[in-house]
Amino acid sequence: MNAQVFPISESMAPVVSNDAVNAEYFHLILEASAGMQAATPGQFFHLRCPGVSGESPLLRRPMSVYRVDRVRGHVEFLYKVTGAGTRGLATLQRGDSLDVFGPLGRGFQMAPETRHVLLVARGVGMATMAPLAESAQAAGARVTAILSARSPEFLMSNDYLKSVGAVTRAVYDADASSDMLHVEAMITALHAEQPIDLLATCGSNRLLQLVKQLGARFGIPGQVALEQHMGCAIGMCFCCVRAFRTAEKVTYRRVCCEGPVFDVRETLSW
Amino acid sequence: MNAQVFPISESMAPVVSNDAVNAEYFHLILEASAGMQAATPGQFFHLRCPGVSGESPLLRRPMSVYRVDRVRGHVEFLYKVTGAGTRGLATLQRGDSLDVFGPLGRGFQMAPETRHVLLVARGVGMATMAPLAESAQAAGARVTAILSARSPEFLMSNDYLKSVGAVTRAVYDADASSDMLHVEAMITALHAEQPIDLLATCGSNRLLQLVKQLGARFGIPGQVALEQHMGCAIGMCFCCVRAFRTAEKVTYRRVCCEGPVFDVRETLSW
Amino acid sequence: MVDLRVQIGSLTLENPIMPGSGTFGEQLASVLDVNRLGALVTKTITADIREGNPPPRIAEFKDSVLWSIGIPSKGPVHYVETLVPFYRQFTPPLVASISADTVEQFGELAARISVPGVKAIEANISCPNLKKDGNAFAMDPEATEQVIRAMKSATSLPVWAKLTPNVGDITVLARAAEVGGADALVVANAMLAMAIDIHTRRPRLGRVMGGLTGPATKPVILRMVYQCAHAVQIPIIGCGGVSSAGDAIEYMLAGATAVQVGTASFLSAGTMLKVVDGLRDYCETHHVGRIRDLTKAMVGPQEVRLEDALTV
Amino acid sequence: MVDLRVQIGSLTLENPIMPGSGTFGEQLASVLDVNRLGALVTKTITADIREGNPPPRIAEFKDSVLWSIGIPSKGPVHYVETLVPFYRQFTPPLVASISADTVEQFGELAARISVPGVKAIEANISCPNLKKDGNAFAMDPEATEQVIRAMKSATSLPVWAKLTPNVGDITVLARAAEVGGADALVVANAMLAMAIDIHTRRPRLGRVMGGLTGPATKPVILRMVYQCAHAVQIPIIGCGGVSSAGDAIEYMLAGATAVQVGTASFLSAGTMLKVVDGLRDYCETHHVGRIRDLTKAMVGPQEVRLEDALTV
Ligand SMILES: Cc1cc2nc3c(=O)[nH]c(=O)nc-3n(C[C@H](O)[C@H](O)[C@H](O)COP(=O)(O)OP(=O)(O)OC[C@H]3O[C@@H](n4cnc5c(N)ncnc54)[C@H](O)[C@@H]3O)c2cc1C
Ligand SMILES: Cc1cc2nc3c(=O)[nH]c(=O)nc-3n(C[C@H](O)[C@H](O)[C@H](O)COP(=O)(O)OP(=O)(O)OC[C@H]3O[C@@H](n4cnc5c(N)ncnc54)[C@H](O)[C@@H]3O)c2cc1C
Ligand SMILES: Cc1cc2nc3c(=O)[nH]c(=O)nc-3n(C[C@H](O)[C@H](O)[C@H](O)COP(=O)(O)O)c2cc1C
Ligand SMILES: Cc1cc2nc3c(=O)[nH]c(=O)nc-3n(C[C@H](O)[C@H](O)[C@H](O)COP(=O)(O)O)c2cc1C
Ligand code: FES
Ligand code: FES
Repeated sequence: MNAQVFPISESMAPVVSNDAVNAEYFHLILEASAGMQAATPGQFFHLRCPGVSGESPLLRRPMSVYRVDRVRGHVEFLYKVTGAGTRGLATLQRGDSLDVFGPLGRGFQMAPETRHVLLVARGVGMATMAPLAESAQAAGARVTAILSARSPEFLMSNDYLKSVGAVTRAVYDADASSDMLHVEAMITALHAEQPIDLLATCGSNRLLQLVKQLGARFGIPGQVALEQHMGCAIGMCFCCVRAFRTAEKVTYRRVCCEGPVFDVRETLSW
Repeated sequence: MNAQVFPISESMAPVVSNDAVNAEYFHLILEASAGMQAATPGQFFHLRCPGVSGESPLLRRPMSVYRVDRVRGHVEFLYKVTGAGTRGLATLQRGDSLDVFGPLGRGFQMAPETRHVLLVARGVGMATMAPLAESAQAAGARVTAILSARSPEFLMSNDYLKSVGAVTRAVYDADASSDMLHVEAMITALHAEQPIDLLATCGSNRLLQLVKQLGARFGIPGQVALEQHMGCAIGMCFCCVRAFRTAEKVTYRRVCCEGPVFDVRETLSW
Repeated sequence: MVDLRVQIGSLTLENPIMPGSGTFGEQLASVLDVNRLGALVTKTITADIREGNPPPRIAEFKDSVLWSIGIPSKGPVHYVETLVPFYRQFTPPLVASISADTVEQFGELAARISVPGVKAIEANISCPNLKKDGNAFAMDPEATEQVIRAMKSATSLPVWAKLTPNVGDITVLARAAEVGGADALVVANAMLAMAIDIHTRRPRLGRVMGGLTGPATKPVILRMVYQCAHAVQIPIIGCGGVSSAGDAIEYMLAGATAVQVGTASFLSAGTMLKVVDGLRDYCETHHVGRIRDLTKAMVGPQEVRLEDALTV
Repeated sequence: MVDLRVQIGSLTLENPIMPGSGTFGEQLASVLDVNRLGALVTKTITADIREGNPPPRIAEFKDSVLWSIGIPSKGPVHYVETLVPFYRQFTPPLVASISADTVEQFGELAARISVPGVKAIEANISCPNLKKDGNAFAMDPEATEQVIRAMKSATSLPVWAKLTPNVGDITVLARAAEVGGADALVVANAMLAMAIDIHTRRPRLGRVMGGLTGPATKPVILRMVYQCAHAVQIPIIGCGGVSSAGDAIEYMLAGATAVQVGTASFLSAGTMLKVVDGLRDYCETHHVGRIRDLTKAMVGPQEVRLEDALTV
C-alpha cells in the first residue's frame, strides 16, 4: 500500500548466540536487519524479554548496543542479569527470536576532528561505550579506555576494546586502584601525553563527577550515557526523565530521546 | 508442629508421561502420593496448568481421574486440548512436575450388590467413567460401555475399557449408529439380556436425557458426571453451580463438592 | 521470636492474616490447619434464604477474576445452629459477615447472630440498599453510617465495616463508618466490572456485571487503604489481591493492621499459611520484632524535586 | 469491503482507533503510518509551562503499569505554532487535549487552541480543581458540567469530556458532561493507585499515587462504558487496557463508538495498526458490513434463571 520506510522499527531478530560471560553477564548476538545495523554508538534497543516460568514482563527493557558487526550483519548486547526481564533474556538460545524495537535515542557525538577519546566506565557501563571505541578508532582517533571493576574477574570488554585498537587500563576496588584520586591522576597523565578531546563515561556517578571536573579543568567536552526506567522509549510518555541544569534553569529531560547520552556539564548528581 | 493429615492436598506430582492419543487428546500419567491414589471413580483434581509463551492461566483446571494405577503408584488423566490451560498441560514432559490439588468432589456411588453397570458416554466423557468400569469389574459386576463418537478415529478408551474387562460397543455419527433411537434400542436389549442396575453417563446432554428416561422406565438408578467452570473446587466460592430439581423446588448445587456426579433424576436439561 | 499479634479494636489476633468473606469455608479445614490463621471470616449471610445469581458466575483474566455469585445464603438459623458450633473447634476468632436490604434489617440480623462463638461482625455493605434506589449502601456515606450505627446498637460485638472500592473519595465513606461506630474498616470489597464474549456477543457473566478480584486490583485497593489510614483512627484491614507475604506487608506499610486473602486461596489453598510464614521471615530478615510496627510505616518518597536539585 | 468509518458527533473518523492522550507523539510518525489511524489525540497541555512530576514516574505490574507523569506542558503557543503545523501533514483529525486549574481557564485555553488544523478538543478533567479543595473536576458533576459548558461557549469545535474512573456512579458524571454540552465522552482516564517497595519502604512513585493503565484495567472501564452507554445519548470513546482488536470490539459491543489505545502502544508501537487490521478481519469473519453496527450490540446473557429452569 505504501513504500514508506521508517527509521525505527519493531522486528523479530534471530538469536545467533547468548553466552554467559561470567556469573552475572551475558553476551547476546542477534542477526540484524539493515535498520538495526544503522544503530550509532550510544544508541539502544528496547527489548521484549521472554518470560521465565510465567513471569513474562509487560514492559520492554532498554539495552545499549554493545557492538554492530556490519560484516556478519549482527547487533550485539552485553547485559547483566538483575531482574525478571534480564533473567528472561538469559534463557534465549540460538534459534529463538527476540522482538527488538529500535535503534533508539541520541548517542555519542564525536566531532570529526577528534584525535584522542578517553572512555572511563564501570561494570557493564563499558558495554554502552564499546561502539564508540570502535567508531573513534575507525575515524582515526586514539582511544584509551579506563575500566573500573570490583576485581579482575568482573572486568568487562577488555579484550574486545583491545581488539578494536583501544589502549585499556583496568582499575580495581580490590587493590584500591579504582580510587577517584588515582583515576584522576591517570587521566591527567594521559591528557599530558596526548591531549584528550572527548571524555565519555557511563555507569558510575563518581566517575561522572570526575569527568565533569576534569572536562571543566581541561576545557574538553564530556559526555555521559545515563539510564532511567522507560515506558515507550521514543519520547512519548515522559516517564524516563532526569533533572538537568541548563544556563537558565533546572529542567527534566527524557533519557530515551534527548539522551541517553548527555553533555556532562548539564548533569546533576544524585 | 502438628501431625494432622489432610484428606485433600496440594502437591507437586512428577510427570511420568504425557502422550498425544490423537490430534486432540493427551494422556497424562503422574507419579502419585498415597493421598492422590485415594481418589475414587468420578473424583477429580484441580490442576495448575503451566503457561505457554507467557499465557500462564491464573485459575486451576478441573480434570477427572482417568485411572488410578495403585500397582505403579500413578494417577492418570485423559484430556482434550481446548484452551490456554489444556494447551499448557500438553507441553508437560517426563521430568516436569505438575501442581495438583485433590482428590476432590463426590464421585460415582455404586451399591455393593450392583451386578451390571452400563456406561454410556461421548468423547472425553468416557475418561471420567473409566475408573468406575475398573472398580465395578473388581467388585464383581459386569460392565458394558457404549462409546459414542464422531467417527472411529475419535473413539476414546476402547482398549483400556476392554483391558479392565468391560464389554464395549462403539456408535458413530458417521454411520448414524449414535442416533438416540439406536442407542435406546441397544440399552433396552442389554437390559433384557442382564438387568442393568446402574446407569452412568457423561459428556452429552442428549445421552443424559436418554439415561434419565430409561432409568425412570426401568426403575434403575442413573448417575451423571457434570462439568462447570470452577474457582476453588472445594465448595467455598459457589461459582460452579448448576440448577437441579429436588422434590420441593429448583435449586443451585455446586458441581465441585455436591458433585461432579449427580443423580440423573434431579438434573435439568439446558 | 517475632511477635505476629495484631489488635483490631478489642480483639487480639495471633497474626494479621485472615480469609476474605466468601472465599473461605468449612472445607478448608480438610486442607490445612486453620488454627494457624489470625481469624476466620465466613461467607456473608442474609436473613432470608437465597440461591444466588444465575450462572455463568466466573470469568478469568490474566491477573484477576470476575465473579457474579450473589449471596447464596442459608440464613441465620443455619449459621447459628450449624456453622458457629462447627467453628468452635478452632481457636481463631470467628467473624460473621452479614448483609441486608435495609438499615433496620442489618441491625436485626446483627442481633440474631450475636451468639457465643461469634467474635465480631463484618458488615458487607456493598449490596443494594432497597430503600434508596438500589444503590449500594457503601456508596452512600449516610447509609453507611446508619447501617453501622444500627448494628452497633443491636450488638455488643465489634462491628467491621467492609467498604466498596466503587466510590470516588473513599475517605468520605471511611469517616462515615467511623462516625457510625465501626470498630474497624475492611478496605475493600471487589471492583465492579464486566466482560463480553466477542464471538457470542453475550456478557461473560449471567448478571452482566460482577466483582473483580485478584492480584491486578492490588494497586488500586492499596491506594484506598493508604487514603483511609490518613482519614480515620480505627484499624484498617486491607483486602484486595494479596497472594504473598510481600503483598500483605505492602498493605501494612500503607496503613493496614491486618490483611484478608481471597482469590489467592482458590489458586493455592495454602496461600494464607504461606503468607503467615512469609511475614515471619520478612520480620526476621528486617529485624522487625513486632509486626504491628509495620502498620503505616511507609517512609516518604526519595524525590528528586527540581527545586531540591537546584541546591545540589 | 468493510466500512470502518465511525461518527463522533460531526466528526467522521476513517476507523474507530486512536491514541489515548499522553501515549502518542510526533515520534510515532518515525515508526508507523499514522495516516492509518482514526484520529490523532495529543498529550494534554496546560496554559502554563510545566515540568511534570518528580521521578520515579513508573512502576510495572504483571498486567498493568502505574504512572506519575503529571502534565509536562510546553503551553499553547508551542502547541499552535509547532505541533499543529506538524500534524497538518497527516490526514486523520487532530484532537487537542487540554487541562486547567479552574473552569474559566478551561474555557480560555480552549479558545486559544481553536485554530485551523485542530478538529476537536478533549477536556482532561481528571486534574485537581484548584478552586474546590483540589478534588478532580471529573469527580464532581457540577464542576464537570461547568468545564464543558465553559469550553463549549469558548470554541465552536467539538468538545470531548474525558471522565475519570475514580468515581462511584460514573453515569452521574456522564450525564453532567452531556448536559454541559459535550459532543462525546472518553471513558476513562487512568485509575488512581499506588505501590510500595517493601524493602526500602518507600512508595514506588515520586508522588506516591499515580494512574494505573493497561490490560488489567479493562474489565472495570468496560463496565463504565456500558453504564454510560445506557445513560447518555452522545457517543462514547472507550479507553482502558485495549491491546487487541478483540478488546476494541468488546468496548464497542458495550457501547463505545470509538476506542483509544494507550499503554499497549508502548509495549508494541504498532499496536494501533494491528487493532485496525484486526477489526477489519473480525468484521469480515462475522459478516459485519459496517463497524458502527457493533456499537452497543451486546446481546443479553444466556441466563439459566432458576425460575426459567422450572419450566424445562
Ligand atoms: C539506555 C539504557 C541502556 C542500557 N544498557 C544496558 C546494557 O547495555 N547492559 C545492561 O546490563 N543494562 C543496561 N541497561 C539497564 C537495563 O535496562 C536494566 O538492567 C534492565 O531494564 C533491568 O530489567 P530487569 O527486568 O532485569 O530488572 P528489574 O529490576 O526487575 O526491572 C524492573 C523495572 O525497572 C526497570 N529498570 C531496572 N533497572 C533499570 C536501569 N538501570 N535502567 C533502566 N530501567 C531499569 C526495568 O526496565 C523494569 O521496567 C540500560 C538502561 C538504559 C536506560
Ligand atoms: C469435574 C470436571 C472434570 C473434568 N474432566 C475432564 C477430563 O477428564 N478431560 C477433559 O478433557 N476435560 C475435563 N473437564 C473439562 C476441563 O476442565 C476443561 O476442558 C478445561 O478446564 C479447559 O481449560 P482450558 O484453559 O484449556 O480452556 P478455556 O476454554 O480457555 O478455559 C477457560 C476457562 O473456562 C473453564 N472451562 C472451560 N471449559 C470447561 C469445562 N468443560 N468444564 C469446566 N471448566 C471449563 C476453564 O477451567 C477456564 O477457567 C472436566 C471438567 C470438570 C468440571
Ligand atoms: C467467590 C467470591 C465470593 C465472595 N463473597 C463475598 C461475600 O459474600 N461477602 C463479602 O463481603 N465479600 C465477598 N467476596 C469478596 C472478598 O471477600 C474480597 O473482598 C475480594 O475477593 C477481594 O480480595 P482478593 O483480591 O484477595 O480476592 C467474595 C469474593 C469472591 C472471589
Ligand atoms: C504515560 C501516560 C501519560 C498519559 N498522559 C495523559 C494526559 O496527558 N492526558 C490524559 O487525558 N490522559 C493521559 N493518560 C491516560 C491515557 O490517555 C489513557 O486514558 C490511559 O492510559 C488508559 O488507557 P490504556 O489502558 O490503554 O493505557 C496518560 C497515560 C499514560 C500511560
Ligand atoms: S520512555 Fe517514554 S518518554 Fe522516554
Ligand atoms: S468451584 Fe468453588 S464452590 Fe465449586
